Amino acid sequence: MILPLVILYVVTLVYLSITERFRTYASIIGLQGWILFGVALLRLHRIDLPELLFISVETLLFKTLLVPALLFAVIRRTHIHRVRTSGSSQFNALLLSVGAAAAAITLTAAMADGNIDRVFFGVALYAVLSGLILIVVRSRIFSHMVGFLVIENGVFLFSMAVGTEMPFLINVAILLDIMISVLMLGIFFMRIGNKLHADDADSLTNVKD
Amino acid sequence: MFPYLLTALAAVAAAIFGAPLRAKAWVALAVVAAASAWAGSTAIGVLADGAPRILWQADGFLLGGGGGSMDTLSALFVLLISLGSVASVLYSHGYLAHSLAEKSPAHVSLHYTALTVMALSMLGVATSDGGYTFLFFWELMTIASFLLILYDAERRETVRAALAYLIMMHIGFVLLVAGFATLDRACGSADFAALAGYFAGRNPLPLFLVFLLGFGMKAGLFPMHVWLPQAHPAAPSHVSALMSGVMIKTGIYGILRVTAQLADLPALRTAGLILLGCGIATGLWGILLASAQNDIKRLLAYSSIENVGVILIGAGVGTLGLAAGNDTVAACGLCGALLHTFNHSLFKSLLFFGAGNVLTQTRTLSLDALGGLGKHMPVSALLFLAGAAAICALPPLNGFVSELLIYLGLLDGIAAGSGVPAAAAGLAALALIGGLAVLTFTKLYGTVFLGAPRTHEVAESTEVDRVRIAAMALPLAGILLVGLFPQAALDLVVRAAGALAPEAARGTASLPPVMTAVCRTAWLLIAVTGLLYAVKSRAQRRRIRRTGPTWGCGFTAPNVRMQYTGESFAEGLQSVAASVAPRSGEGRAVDKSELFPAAHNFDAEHKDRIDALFAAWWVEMLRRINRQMMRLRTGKVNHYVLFALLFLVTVFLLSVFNLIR
Amino acid sequence: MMTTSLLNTLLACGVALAIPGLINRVRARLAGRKGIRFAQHLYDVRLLLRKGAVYSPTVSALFRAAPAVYLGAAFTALLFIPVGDLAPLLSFDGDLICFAYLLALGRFALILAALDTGSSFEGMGASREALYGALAEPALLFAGATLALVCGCTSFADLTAGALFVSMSGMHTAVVLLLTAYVLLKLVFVESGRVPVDDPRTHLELTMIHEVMCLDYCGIDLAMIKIAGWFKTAALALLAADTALMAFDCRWWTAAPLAVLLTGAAVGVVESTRARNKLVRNTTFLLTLAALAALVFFTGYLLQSDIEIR
Amino acid sequence: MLLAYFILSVLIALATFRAGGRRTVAMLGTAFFAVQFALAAALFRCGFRGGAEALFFTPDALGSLFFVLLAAVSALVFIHSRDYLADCAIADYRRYAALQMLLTAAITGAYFANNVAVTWIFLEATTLCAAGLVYFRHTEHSLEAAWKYVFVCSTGIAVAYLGILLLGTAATGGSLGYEALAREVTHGNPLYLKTAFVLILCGYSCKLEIFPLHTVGVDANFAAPAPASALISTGLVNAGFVAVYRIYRIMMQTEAAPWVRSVLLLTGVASLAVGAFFLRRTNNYKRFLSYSTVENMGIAAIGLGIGGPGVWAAVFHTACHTLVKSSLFLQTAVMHGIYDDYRINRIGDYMRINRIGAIGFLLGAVLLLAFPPSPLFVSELMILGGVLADERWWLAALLLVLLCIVIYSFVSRIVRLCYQPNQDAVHRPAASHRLAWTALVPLGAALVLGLWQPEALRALIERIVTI
Repeated sequence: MILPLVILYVVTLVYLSITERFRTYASIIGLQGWILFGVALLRLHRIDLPELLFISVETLLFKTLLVPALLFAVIRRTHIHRVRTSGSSQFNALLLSVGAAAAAITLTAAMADGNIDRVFFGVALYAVLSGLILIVVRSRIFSHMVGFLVIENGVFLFSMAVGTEMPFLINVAILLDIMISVLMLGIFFMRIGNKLHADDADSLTNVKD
Repeated sequence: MFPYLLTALAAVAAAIFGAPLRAKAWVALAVVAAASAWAGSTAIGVLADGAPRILWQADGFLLGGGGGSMDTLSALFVLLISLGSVASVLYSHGYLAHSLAEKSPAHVSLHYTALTVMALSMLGVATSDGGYTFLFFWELMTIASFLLILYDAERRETVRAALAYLIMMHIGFVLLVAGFATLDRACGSADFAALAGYFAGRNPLPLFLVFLLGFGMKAGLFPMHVWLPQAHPAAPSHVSALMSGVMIKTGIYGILRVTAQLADLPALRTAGLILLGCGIATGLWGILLASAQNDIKRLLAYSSIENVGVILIGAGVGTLGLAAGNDTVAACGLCGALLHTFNHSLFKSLLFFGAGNVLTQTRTLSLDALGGLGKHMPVSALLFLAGAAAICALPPLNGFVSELLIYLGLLDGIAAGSGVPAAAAGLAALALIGGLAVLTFTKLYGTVFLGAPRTHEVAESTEVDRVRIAAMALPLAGILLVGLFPQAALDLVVRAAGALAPEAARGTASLPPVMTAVCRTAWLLIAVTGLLYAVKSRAQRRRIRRTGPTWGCGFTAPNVRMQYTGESFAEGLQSVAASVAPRSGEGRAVDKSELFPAAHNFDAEHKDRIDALFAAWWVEMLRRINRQMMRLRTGKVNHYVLFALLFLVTVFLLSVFNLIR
Repeated sequence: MMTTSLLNTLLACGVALAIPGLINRVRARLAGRKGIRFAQHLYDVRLLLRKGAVYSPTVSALFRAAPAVYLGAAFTALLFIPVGDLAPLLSFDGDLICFAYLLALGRFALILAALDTGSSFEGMGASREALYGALAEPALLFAGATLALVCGCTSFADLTAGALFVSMSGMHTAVVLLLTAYVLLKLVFVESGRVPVDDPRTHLELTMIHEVMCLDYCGIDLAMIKIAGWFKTAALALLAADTALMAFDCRWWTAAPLAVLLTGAAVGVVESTRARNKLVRNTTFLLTLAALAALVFFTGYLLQSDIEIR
Repeated sequence: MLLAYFILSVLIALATFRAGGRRTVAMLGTAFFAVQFALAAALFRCGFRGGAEALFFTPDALGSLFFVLLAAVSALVFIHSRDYLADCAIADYRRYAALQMLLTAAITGAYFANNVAVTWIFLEATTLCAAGLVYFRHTEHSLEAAWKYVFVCSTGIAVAYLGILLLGTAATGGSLGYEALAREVTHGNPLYLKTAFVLILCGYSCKLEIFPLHTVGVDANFAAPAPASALISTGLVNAGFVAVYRIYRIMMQTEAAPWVRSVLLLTGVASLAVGAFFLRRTNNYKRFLSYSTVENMGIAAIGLGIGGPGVWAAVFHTACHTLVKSSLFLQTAVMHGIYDDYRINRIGDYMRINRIGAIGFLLGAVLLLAFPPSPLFVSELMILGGVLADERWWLAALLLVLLCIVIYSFVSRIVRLCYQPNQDAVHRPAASHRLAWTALVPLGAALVLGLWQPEALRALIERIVTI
């Protein structure tokens, strides 16, 4: 049951690289939240109940509900719906994404170690790389935010792969991470929107040499 | 040792910063004089009994040793440094007096602190055993001298020159680090003494070359001399004197120290040839460019390069003598090199002080704007003349004694039939250098001090204060002492040479009679000349003496602008040596076809070809790289993250292709 | 010892006084004239010595002292030169260098004196003198080095001391020594300002070298400069003569006449038959001379190595 | 002990948020730094040998060394800030003071954490506190810088987290404590370790201010008030260093060690290059000093990269860099008070306007460029010597060129500041020397360290370095 979920997750990542509409981004982040929730339930059933509850509630609350809701709110507020075409064309983005996938697969394949589920690592790495690529090729702050969330989700996915072994600190860290993402969305929502009246990253280039 | 140094530095800085503006020079002088007196007396003690003294013992945790000791070689350099530093600080009082009001007191304090630190660090360099302590003092000396050059930091040229100096010194420093680190890795100690062990076991040439380049950077070895002619005109004159007269000698010191550790005969021979070759190139290049210069201090700077060349010729001859087992040649070469080092510090200080006098009294250093200063500043002119004659190695002054020793080494080598071609090359170069030095310094002295003043300001200049004259008298005393009593000087350098090579000390038996004869000749020359002058004056007293205008060869309306300028004086040589020092300049000279020339404005300048070599391609390359790098500064978050992605990809690819393991 | 040295000095002075006379005589004869009397130059100098002086307001004390330095240096230089097998008054290892630098001292003084007048003509002459002097230096030292190489010693006195070159006889050595003498003779032309380098009889200041430098001198000063010139000429001439004779048998009674005859005849002949060089060609002339000296030196070196191999 | 420290510190910091007046803030600050120095004294009493382990913290030698430096620098910054921010509203000031205290406490947490994850958590916490300081001025610039800082740091740190998790999986025991990791990871899969290391290094580079994520640190220093920059580019950078160094030490016991060193060399050289080239072109003194931090941390990374004596040098370099850089940033604060500008081409003649400041700046520059009597001279000499003794000529040549560029750019700028005739005709107010001592004290300390490293300090670093 986990494998289809993971595959679906990968598909969302690929889709992220080619889509250009912010609403789609927000939906996909939401979908990833649900997938992660599913994986958490399936993967972590072995650990004791309170922690399982904690994690699943956390995932449900933040990743599936709050974050997508905030994203949608931002879109509504700023009335910006598409990425700027100035970044890179869809094809190039897809190419980069495929490259990242290839790198992730190479590295995963080279890790001849059955210690953990290798697939998780590969997918997480792919997620991190696609998040970075997303940040690099798209120039709007919204896409940067989404890129960060993708990285976040990737790390979360991997943490569940190892989570059975070291739960407590992982939980704290994940919680902090999620808080940060929410906080950033908050800053984005409250401050930058107000002050700069645009979510264009190009306007955030005054601080340089 | 370092805690004491810390306390000393803090105390000196506090004293100088706390002193009133005019008294800062005296505080610095007191400190430098005290240190010099102590170091000098120790040095004299060492030279007297020949036994090395251990001065301090620092625990060495880095690059081997941290000890300091003084053998006879160090003692000679300590003596030289002490004299030069005291004279410079003494001179600075009067030299800076007129500019104190324009500067911030903090800046003046900084200058004097740096001056003191410079003197102390040079003493440290000359007495360190090697390794960390040596490098420490070496770099301290560099940074102190850098701050000293910056006295007129408002001027852009000054800053540029100081920076060029600093960068070149840093390159030299890294080379020295390379040398000491290699030594440390191989022998477990980075003392100079450990070099002997290193050289004995391995191919000594690479390390020797690394040290030669590293020290050569400081000494102004061709083609690494380019900083000298830039830094000296930029620096205040007492600093030029200190740097040119004393500091570059630390480079010589290092080269000699390293060479002395070579024991293997073929290696010695190669080293000797390298030194001789470097000396010939440096000397000729220096004098050819010196003769072309039209700025007093630039000219003096090139002349320093030339003298470094002469010193290296001496060192090369001495080394070749050692290699050939000819003790006399070795003794002559090494003693000559050492004595010339000492002598050069004397007359070059004197000449730079003289240039400083000219600058403060006339506000210009351009040869072709000066003239006739001899009548307005008679004492300075006389002192400068002594320096000029000494640097041309004319008897009966000190330059002659040291060059004679080097020549003797060359001639003895030829007479003994060992290494004849090399010696002949050295001889020819030295002869040409000597001849051109006369040309250069007659040009300098003649255009600046003789004839009629070319500008109004020059005509109104006056003599400098007594303190400065006293500061100049200090090196003059040395010049006369060495020139007129060469036996004593020889005795001194023979002991110093003994620390370099014991064989050399054995080969000096034939030298004392020569020195006695030189002494006799010198006095005879003085006596004959004095007698002739006295007789002439006496005879003329009874005759008619009239004053009339200079014979104009029939031209009835001569003016002061028609005098032969420095540029025209050296034109004959420049037509031969145009490939070395191409003339560039603004304006156009009068053409041959112009029968009735209109007004022409022509400003000639002679560039050093090596300058272009150093400035051109790699600076341009760096600038281009820099410009490309600047494209990265977009301020975009995308690109910030792009760096990370690129980094990951690079590491990934490098690992995949096994480029990093 | 002392007496021979004094004799040596006297002889050298005699040579110095004789050479200009002979030159004049030779020149006159070659031109088909009877010529002035042999000692005319001495009378001229006596006349000068009796005169007063005119000084330019531009000049400083240096100008007045320069002739004394010039003459003093030239005289001291002469003291190093042995006449044949006589011992000179001054001698030490490497006195060759001292000799060269004493000449340089004289030149230094005279150039500065010329520059002191502030005259552009004198500056011109000084500039030329400085350049030619510098370029002549390698030739002189190469000649000295050749002597050192051939004889294995570095002082003039030892060179001519006869006993030294027992092992050195032979054609090779003779050739090298004669060539060296030739170089030295050419140096006489340069150092004493003779055709083809300089023409002492010219009346156009623009083309003068040595003469233009002393334009402002008169009276005793000029006399001293002239005498110094004789001494310089004599010193180099004696050196050339010694070198030439070293190949055979070097005695004072051969060396002194030879010096006078050689120089007198050579200078006289050349001045009668050749024109002065164009000034720009002087540089080439001097460089060629230096190259010749180097060539002689290396010939000597090769021959000597050859001898040693045998 | 450590727990008490954290509780007290955080409580005081939280109380500062609610302080009523400047006097209260000052009192709270005194209390806060009393706590800091009490801890420092306690650490000193047990000879930095590490007392009792408290939950996730171990006061070991490494943490203690940097903590002492942090406490000193932070206290100086606090004192300096009081005057620097004399004319801003109390609400702003107390927020600033509280954030500074929180940042100090968070950095301390990162120093002493004995667990990879805890270090990570505290580093994340520092991001938040530092962002608050960066956003202090509420200008567009500071907002932008704060946003970039938070965003890129969070991204970086998320990436680092992936590395940490991977490191955890490489170790078999399931604990993320450093000691446990060091024990278990020795025979771990090298590929895991390498991937983990490169991800962690890449992520932490935003704190350590080395390539690739050095940019945000520079921006943050630029936008933050100058005294805060002093803390960010020393204490916080050291936190990054400590975090990377602890991982580095673990890695040194594994098969991946040579690879790790190569990666560090690569990073170091890249940082040095970036620092050097950007130093050359930047037109703002604070950015300028930040790039110098990039460059110096690059040198430290190279030190770690060459191993052997280089590690000692790297630790020493970082420690001494703290002193010099904090002094220089505090001096820019003074400079700002005079010129109200940081632009290099607009200000000059400092030597006349503020003598003490100019001398301090010059001295600081000399020390920072590793000329004797600088402590950095010792470390750079060791690193250079190490590179050269290993006969890595290309690396040495590259270092030489880059260091020359650094020296050139740095010196030309400092000389301009001190001597270039002032561009504006405005008459400058006479500088107040009241706070000069805050900047000069660390400089003096650096000077002392340059000439004389106490045996105890050497032994301490020796202990940090020995595995």
